[in-house]
Amino acid sequence: MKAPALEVARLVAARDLRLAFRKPSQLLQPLMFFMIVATLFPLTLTPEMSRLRDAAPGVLWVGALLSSLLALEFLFRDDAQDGTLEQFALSGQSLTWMLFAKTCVHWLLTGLPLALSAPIAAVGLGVPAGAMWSVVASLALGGFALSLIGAISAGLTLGARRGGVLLSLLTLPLAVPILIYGADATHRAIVGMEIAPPMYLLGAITVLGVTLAPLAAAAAVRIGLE
Amino acid sequence: MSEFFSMSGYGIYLWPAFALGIGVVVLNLVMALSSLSTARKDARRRLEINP
Amino acid sequence: MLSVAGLHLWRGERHVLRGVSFSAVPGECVLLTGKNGAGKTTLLRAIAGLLDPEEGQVQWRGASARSTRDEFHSELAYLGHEPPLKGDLTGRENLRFSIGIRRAVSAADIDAALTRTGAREFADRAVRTLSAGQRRRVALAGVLLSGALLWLLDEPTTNLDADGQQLVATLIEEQLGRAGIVVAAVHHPLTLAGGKLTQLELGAR
Amino acid sequence: MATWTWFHRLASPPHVYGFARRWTPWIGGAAAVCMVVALYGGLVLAPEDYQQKDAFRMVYVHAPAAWLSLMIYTTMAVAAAVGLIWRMKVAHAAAAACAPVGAWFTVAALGTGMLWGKPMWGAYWVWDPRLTAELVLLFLYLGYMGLRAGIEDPNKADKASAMLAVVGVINVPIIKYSVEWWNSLHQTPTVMKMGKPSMDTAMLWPLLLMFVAFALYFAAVLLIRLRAELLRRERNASWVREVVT
Repeated sequence: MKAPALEVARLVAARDLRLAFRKPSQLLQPLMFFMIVATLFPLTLTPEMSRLRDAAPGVLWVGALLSSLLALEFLFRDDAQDGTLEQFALSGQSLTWMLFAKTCVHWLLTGLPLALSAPIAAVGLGVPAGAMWSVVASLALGGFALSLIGAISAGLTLGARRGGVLLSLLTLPLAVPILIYGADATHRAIVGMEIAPPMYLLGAITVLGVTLAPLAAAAAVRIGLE
Repeated sequence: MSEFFSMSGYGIYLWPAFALGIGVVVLNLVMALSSLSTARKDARRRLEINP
Repeated sequence: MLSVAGLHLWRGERHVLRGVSFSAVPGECVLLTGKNGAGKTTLLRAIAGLLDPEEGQVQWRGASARSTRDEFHSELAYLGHEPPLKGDLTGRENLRFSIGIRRAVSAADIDAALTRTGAREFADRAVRTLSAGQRRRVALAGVLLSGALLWLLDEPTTNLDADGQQLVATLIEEQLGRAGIVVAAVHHPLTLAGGKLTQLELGAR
Repeated sequence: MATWTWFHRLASPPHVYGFARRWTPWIGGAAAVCMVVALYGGLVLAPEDYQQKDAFRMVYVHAPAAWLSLMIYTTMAVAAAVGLIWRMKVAHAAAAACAPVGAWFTVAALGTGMLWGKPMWGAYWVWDPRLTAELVLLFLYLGYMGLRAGIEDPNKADKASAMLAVVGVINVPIIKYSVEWWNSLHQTPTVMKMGKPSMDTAMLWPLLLMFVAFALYFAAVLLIRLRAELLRRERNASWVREVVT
């Protein structure tokens, strides 16, 4: 009688995708934020390409992190406010599984587009054309890990009044390893070195995130809904 | 005695470091005791409100 | 079937639930009454498992509701103050999702339930364009569709016009007829034709 | 049977309160004695380090503070996990008691690390992997206390911050490893390994004694703060009356 897990995941994904495309502006905002942040650096640091190239990994990754934090705040908050998140918790289905589906869709709507549009900003930072695909790959993988860890803090800050800043304060320390490996992968891509080592480590963190983060996010949401 | 305080020239770093360390030790003791006394005061007030 | 034993719960400083105990058998409706802040909503949320009581236990089919949570939830329909609907989706889309994650449901079932609660004509408009009463009717269709044995309703008649309130009464009667159980928080007592009706006054000092 | 009653008694606030009140003075006293003796041993008795001369004596305050900052975070996470799994209010109270002390000792570790770094490396702040990891640990503490302050309902605050502490403690080793890895990438030539200078016994026993002193000190402060947290969480229970009036 109970709906099978894959069906549940499909429904959750279909719902969130439909909701997102009914209000596309919310999708574009994180991307615009990322572009603006990336253009601030040539204005403030230096227009001189070679120095910008050194700063490029940091700019791309900190920009990506901050814009994904912006999007994360509304991962659960909207559903919590209109009572639908409660129905998730009361559906008799695994809340962990549903929140994992929700987090993946969130990445599809924010992390992935960001990674795919990063080359636009990267060109402005002197990143050679050959390195573009590696930059996109590192940002996409890192973005997924960020969404997973961010989902935990999004759940934890459900109970707090103003989640925004608190969400970043909780997520940033946990995101340090992702930033370190991600930025190094981007740096190696730029200087044409082999990007495998940091990407493997980033992959390891993502796998750890996939297994543990949804469990923690579900527990955090149940606490937040009290 | 002053030779002891100079700490072969590193005194200007060493003594502030120890001052900071002992300072944090003392500060946390004081904060803990004050948190206990406010908690006792609140508990006493709560007891009066609804015995 | 449903038994609540010695439930104690604090909300911040206030001792809201002071050892609440009651039980309900199939075909029984328990009406929770009491002034605002007496703990009606808190009790419903504690029964549903959204709130963990500090003392006492909720039992469903003889087992603790907490330990058999998923089975318990698959037999439970909880309708809180706010109808749980996404504003940007239509009533039909909302139901297809909220019931779909519980069990397979066909468009015809959804249509029938919407008709039953008089929500069919506005079922294809975005929920945010509906009035509070209309939203309540869509949510009631959801409760009907869930096929749950236990209904936990928090002031189900709010924002409903006269025949809306009558609709709620008949839906509850039908649920009791199906050997279901209903626990409803109400402001003014509901008159029910059939079924066993008990009342639980909360917050009496 | 004995172990179960011990665990059961650990869970009852009045019993823990009584234990804390009785033992705090003794543990505090022992900590003070150890600290004084260790200070004397470290500052006066221990010979100079051939390389760093007397500057190495800063190890006697920096190392215990850094060690304590991490030990407190782990203790907090264990208490949080016990609180979540067995739903024990005492455990949540202990976790709440740990946080501010841990944060302050992280600050102390950073401060003393910088003061030691100036003579050794020529600058107050150098992105040494240990100092960097300590800084991230401080942000973990601040995040924990920020979350606890952001949620009004004490019960929900306990559970949410406990969850964060558990997630945090899983990340601490990962953060440490990634910072070490990052440091090995950008091996800045100026960074001289601020490793513990090879210590003969005269240098070593004061350090070990200082570790013991700091641990005892933390136990005493924890018990004091625990009593405060228990009173805050206790719902006008009978035992509070005779303890407070």
